[in-house]
Amino acid sequence: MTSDHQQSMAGGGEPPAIELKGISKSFGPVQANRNVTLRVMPGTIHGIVGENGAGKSTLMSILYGFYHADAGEILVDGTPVTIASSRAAIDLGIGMVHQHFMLVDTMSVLDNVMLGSEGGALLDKGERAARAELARLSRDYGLTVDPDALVGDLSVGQQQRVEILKALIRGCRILVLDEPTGVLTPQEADRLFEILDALRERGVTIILITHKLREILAATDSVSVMRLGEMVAHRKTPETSAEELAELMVGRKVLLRVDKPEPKIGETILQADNVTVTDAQDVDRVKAVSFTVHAGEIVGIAGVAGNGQSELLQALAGIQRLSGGSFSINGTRTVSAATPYNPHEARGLGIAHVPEDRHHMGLVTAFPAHENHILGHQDWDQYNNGLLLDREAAIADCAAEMERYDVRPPNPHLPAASFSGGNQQKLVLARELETEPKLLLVGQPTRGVDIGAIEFIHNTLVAMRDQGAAVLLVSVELEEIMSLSDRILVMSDGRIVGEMMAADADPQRIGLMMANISEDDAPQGSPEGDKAA
Amino acid sequence: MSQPIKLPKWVDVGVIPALNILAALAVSALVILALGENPIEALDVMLYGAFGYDEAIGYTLYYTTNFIFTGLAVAVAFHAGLFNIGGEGQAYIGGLGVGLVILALDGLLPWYALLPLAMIGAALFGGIWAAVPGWLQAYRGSHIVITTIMFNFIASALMVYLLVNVMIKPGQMSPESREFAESAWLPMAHQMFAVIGIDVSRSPLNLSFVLALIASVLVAIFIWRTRWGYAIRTVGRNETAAIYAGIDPKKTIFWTMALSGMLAGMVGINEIMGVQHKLLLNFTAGYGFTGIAVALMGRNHPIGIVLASLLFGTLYQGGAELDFEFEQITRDMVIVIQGFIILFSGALAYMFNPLVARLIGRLMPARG
Amino acid sequence: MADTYLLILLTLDATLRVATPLILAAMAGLFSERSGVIDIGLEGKMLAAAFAAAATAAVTGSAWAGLGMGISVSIGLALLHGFACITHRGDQVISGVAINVVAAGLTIVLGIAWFHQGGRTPTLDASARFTEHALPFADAARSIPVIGPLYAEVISGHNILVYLALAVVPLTWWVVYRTRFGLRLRAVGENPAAVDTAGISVTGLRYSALVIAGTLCGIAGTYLSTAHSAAFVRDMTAGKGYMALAAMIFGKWKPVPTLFACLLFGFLDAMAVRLQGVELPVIGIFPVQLLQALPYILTVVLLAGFIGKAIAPKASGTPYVKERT
Amino acid sequence: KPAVVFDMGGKFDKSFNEGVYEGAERFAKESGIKYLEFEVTNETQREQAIRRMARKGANPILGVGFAQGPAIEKIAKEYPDTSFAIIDSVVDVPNVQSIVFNEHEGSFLVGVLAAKASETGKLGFVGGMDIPLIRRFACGYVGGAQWANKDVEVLQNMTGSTPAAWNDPTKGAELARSQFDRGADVVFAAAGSTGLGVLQAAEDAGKKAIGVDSNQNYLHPGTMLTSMLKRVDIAAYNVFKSAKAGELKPGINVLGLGENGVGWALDEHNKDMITDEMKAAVAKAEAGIKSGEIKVHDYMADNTCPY
Ligand SMILES: Nc1ncnc2c1ncn2[C@@H]1O[C@H](COP(=O)(O)OP(=O)(O)OP(=O)(O)O)[C@@H](O)[C@H]1O
Ligand SMILES: Nc1ncnc2c1ncn2[C@@H]1O[C@H](COP(=O)(O)OP(=O)(O)OP(=O)(O)O)[C@@H](O)[C@H]1O
Ligand SMILES: [Mg+2]
Ligand SMILES: [Mg+2]
Repeated sequence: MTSDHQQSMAGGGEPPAIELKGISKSFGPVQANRNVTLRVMPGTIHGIVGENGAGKSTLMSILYGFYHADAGEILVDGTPVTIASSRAAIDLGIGMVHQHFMLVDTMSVLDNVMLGSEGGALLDKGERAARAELARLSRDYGLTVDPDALVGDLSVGQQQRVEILKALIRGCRILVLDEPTGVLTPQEADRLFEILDALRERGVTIILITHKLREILAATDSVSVMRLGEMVAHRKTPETSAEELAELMVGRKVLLRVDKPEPKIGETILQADNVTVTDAQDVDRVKAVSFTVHAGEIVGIAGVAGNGQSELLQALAGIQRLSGGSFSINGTRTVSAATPYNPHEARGLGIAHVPEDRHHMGLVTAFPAHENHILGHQDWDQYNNGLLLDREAAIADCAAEMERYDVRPPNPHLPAASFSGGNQQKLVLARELETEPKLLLVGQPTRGVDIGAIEFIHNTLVAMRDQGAAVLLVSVELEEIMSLSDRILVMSDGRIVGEMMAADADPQRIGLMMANISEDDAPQGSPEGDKAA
Repeated sequence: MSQPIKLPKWVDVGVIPALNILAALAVSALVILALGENPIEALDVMLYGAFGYDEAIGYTLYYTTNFIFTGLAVAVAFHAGLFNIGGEGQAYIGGLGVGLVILALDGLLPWYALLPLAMIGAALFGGIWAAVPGWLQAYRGSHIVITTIMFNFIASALMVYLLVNVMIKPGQMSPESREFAESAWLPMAHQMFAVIGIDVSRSPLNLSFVLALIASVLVAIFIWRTRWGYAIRTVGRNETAAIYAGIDPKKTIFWTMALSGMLAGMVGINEIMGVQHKLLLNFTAGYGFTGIAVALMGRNHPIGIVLASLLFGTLYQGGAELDFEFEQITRDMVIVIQGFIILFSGALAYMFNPLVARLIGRLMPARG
Repeated sequence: MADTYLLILLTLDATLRVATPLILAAMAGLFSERSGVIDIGLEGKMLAAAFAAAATAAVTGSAWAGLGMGISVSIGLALLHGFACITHRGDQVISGVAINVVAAGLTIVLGIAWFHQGGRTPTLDASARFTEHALPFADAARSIPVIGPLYAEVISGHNILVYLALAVVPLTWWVVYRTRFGLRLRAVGENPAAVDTAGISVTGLRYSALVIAGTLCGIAGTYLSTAHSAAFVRDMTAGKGYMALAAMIFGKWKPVPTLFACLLFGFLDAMAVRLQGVELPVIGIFPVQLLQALPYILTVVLLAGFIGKAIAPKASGTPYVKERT
Repeated sequence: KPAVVFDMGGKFDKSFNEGVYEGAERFAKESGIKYLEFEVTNETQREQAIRRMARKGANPILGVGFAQGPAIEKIAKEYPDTSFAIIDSVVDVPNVQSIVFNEHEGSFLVGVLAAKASETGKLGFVGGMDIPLIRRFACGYVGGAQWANKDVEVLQNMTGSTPAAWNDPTKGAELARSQFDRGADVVFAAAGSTGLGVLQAAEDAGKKAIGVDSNQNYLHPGTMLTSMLKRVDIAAYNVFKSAKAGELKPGINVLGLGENGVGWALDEHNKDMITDEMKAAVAKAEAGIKSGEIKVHDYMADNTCPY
């Protein structure tokens, strides 16, 4: 990718394209932004990095008029403005590509692009203009999409292009992209950066949000770092390094190696042969994956989010069905498309599962902690008295585990919703580890969790391993994978593209593997949808 | 139905519902005022009509019985995140089940032997009438609100067909079945009291009231104290978590709806076996719809539902009294009040939350 | 042969009359649901409008005043629905049920209190009603074979609201697919956040859609009491709102298919009325209840995905929440 | 204190219930005795309303309409010391007087008039709920029409098979229109409130209509050919009056042409539409029925109609 950064940061007269002063914003008890200040110079690509939950999206949503700041000031081209709504932001020439796309799947690309800038009460004229404009943008920036395709039929990369087109067609001069590469294949990401370069050439100011340092270093002119709702540093990209940014992001030296003894590898617990998983849209998400996990070892799966790790984990847990291949547990139970199992049976075989998304899967946030404590174990004898549930047993168990895992506050009657993210994660861990599983499936164990809790969780996982459990760990945090795993598998586009012992692993090599070349830039046909009758 | 503002529990289950009902009653009072009558007087008449004499109490509790069953039916479905608007049709078809059992066996068996069979009939018929929409929701993704509405109409057409063409007592004009043998009637309250030497006036109140109370207790235990209730609540709150926990949401939806329909079908025990003693048209008289209001008001908890049913029993029976006593007010005023209760306790349930939160904030500034 | 043709035409003629309120209400539902607001309350709005229109026409002697009042009352209820489920994010289904129940009760209570006729309003004179108009040359055209009778019997001779209903369908199509408002409407029912980030008010759009729905329901109700008949009677809608809802689903939330669903349901209804108690050759007395239940059965079958798939606008039923405060 | 329980449709239905109301009012005016009343608005209310009247000590209690038969029967047994009367139904309980009318005879007469008034030779009949009672109206009507003119054809429709059929003017109007479209030019509505829609449709279409139960001629002067009178007003009046005198007899009280219980209405609203020829014909039929010369078939005797 191009990296000829012309230092266009004008020194004297030119005011910043965007200046934010003292922005604060709370959501109820959560302070998402605290006294944030930011200056973005015109015609540059400005990166913002920060961990999950640092407040990046919130800040940009305020700039875009989607949320309203509790305090602070916004200046565009040096003039103070109030951005009361997205409309106001659009009128000021600000465009945004949201982390979660804001597209209407059932409408055509053209309709989506026109939404909000229809050019009159009737569509005919606007449609013609928009078509012409799309053709022009496609020529100028290589942003090609079929205007008549249904958005729902497009690949993610193409959908993102539609989002960019939406912003451009509204004449934006300042383009905000919120984690644009999280869902992209490496090729798609490279294409994106080419497009951003082209935009910058034509004077568009770009704010690029990400937590991937590689992208920041490769694509931006300057960078700001957020942590826990605050802006902690501003750097010119050439003057900083990945190490410095990483430290600023997390507020400590990264890559803390977990102290762990040599693994005592036992027998094979999980043996996967050509496991294939197909989603509801008939797309293969996991493609003929084979590997083993033994007792007493932690096997980490590294990869960019969306490359099939989640589906693999869910298939192993019995939540998704296989469409091909098989895996066997303990060498006794073989699971395949013909002989499926469900989470209930999986638990019976000694499998525990810490799901990636605790809010949507691991917890029923409206239930009190003790009811969450029996989630998945609701049929167990120890929690049932004949026909009735034994509530007292559940409460006592839950209270004891809360003590052990240092869940705060240690009150089994509080609804799960009122615990903080880290404590919620501990509730899930406590429940799953308490069963002393033979095989532990763990997804994103420390997502959104504070540092104290991270260390605790890491140590707990290692302790499980040392007690002889087989642990399969999925995480998008490379550091986490590297510090915890005994053996590392790298997944890309649904396949395992590399395997190595942790001792032999270095981040560069894994990074390359994660960005593994895969054939296509997904040029999916756009089947003629039955549009407006 | 997310709850936007967090309030202390006593406010949430005590103050807010009370405010909602007060608002509904206040608006109803305005309507009565607009009709040129005195709402206070109307309330007085209504209370007298509902509780002033023993027959009135009997009627009030008789209505209450129906509402408990339909309210429980709606609530059980709510716990699984399902909105069952079909209580009316399920009660109707449940009554058909009761009627068929008794018409087949009434000369042969006494009521106490018939009762369990009639309950099975009610549960089977009502249950199936709800389970089909449940199945369609679970396995075919058909919106349960729409399908249950459709099933109400289908039930109504079916019952008309059966009563007019098949079950009508020959030589009779009203589309009604023959009357059941007296030995098949559920004991009436006044008969039961007479046995223990207490003389009360005749009213439609019968043994089913006791059954309704038992059903409330059983539902409470089932929902909060059994693994199946746990499964239902998990599916209702978070279907993904249910799958994760090894609970099959589809099966759960199917069986929850079946259970919901069974409860609604029990209206047939009260109405057909207890009161009408024959099958007739429209004996459900809107009880199924009222069940929605009852469940909303009772916050889907059996205790709340029994209380809300009592309130609606009072409204229904007291409403009849209104009709007798006032020139301008008819019984349909009860429907109006019911509508306002659904509006304020259901659709506008959280309208007062910000207000109350602010008030509490002012009164107890120390709150975290 | 000619007789049979005439009989078919006459049934079609009746179909049109019976289907008119269905068409109007179904288009109302279409606007509402396309904006992401489920509208169980079609029935209640229509009923209230029917009462308001008949009462007003009876008092003022003007059909147009009745129409105005019918529409106003219906819009009022639509705004109440909006207040509950847009402004206060209440449950849309519950709000709709509440509106139906309130309308069912209030029309009777007020009707009895004001007119003392058991909930009926006074019979309207011809001048206070929408009466039927023969289109030009209707009689002359009758002699032309085939299309002549079609024109004279089916097309000509309806009141203005029937023609209005027929005009509403292409108008709806045009608004939904060819105007800016329609584009936004379709978008807000699928993904309100997309509309919001495009700088358009979700609340404003949804309220507008509800007002349109209210207007159409108002016309539908007015038609029932001041055009199709000459007075309001209790529970006059008798489930037509729900049937319109079914027709809209049957038409997959699209104007033209919905029109045909309304005509089909209207036709079944017209047939059921005519067959009631009539002895037919071979079959004997036809079970008209089957015809009456058929629209609902067909809708269920459709919803079950056995004949095509009915997919509702994705955002319908869920209030739009921006901040998780 | 006498009491009356009106049925669905209400006391101002301009027809059946309103007739009873008029009779009761006449009694109240003449005797100065106020009476209790209740209008049933749903099927389950009948029993409660009647029982409530009985409990309040009302005597006699008059139930209006066949649908109240079962309820009257039940409560009459519960209150054996109270006198009851029921119109249009036979209840075999010692303290109940059952009042039934020979509707077929009255219908025969209006059938004669209709046949004479028709220019197309086609008549219409719109019934309410499809029950033998209404079929009896229809059968008598057809009999009269064919007596007057052999070639006359009668189109018949019923509105529905449930009590809702009494209260659906829109459907009534639709049915009348379909009959007009098929060539009928006189329609007889025996359908409670539903009939109001039939009469309205006749006016809208410029055809002729025949009302039922009460004298409905005034509703649409110029359209209303006549009304088939069923003197429920007299029946109600008599029930109250004889009860006051303590001579309300149980058993079946049949009111036919001979007892002036049924008839046809002639007043200032329709006198211009009734020609002398029509008058003569109907007078002849009336005499024939009274003398037994003309046997009007009663549908309810064997549930068939021979015409
Ligand atoms: N709409 C909202 N309501 C309540 N809390 C919110 C909302 N949006 C964000 N938050 C909270 O604000 C904090 C900052 O969130 P934000 O989305 O800005 O983080 P981020 O830096 O974009 O993280 P990520 O990298 O995961 O996207 C988090 O604690 C989050 O839970
Ligand atoms: N829905 C809620 N209702 C009540 N309190 C809440 C809710 N969500 C969060 N809180 C409270 O707000 C505080 C902050 O929550 P949040 O999830 O942002 O914590 P956090 O800073 O991310 O902590 P952690 O690092 O453990 O994830 C916690 O103390 C929690 O108890
Ligand atoms: Mg973000
Ligand atoms: Mg957190």
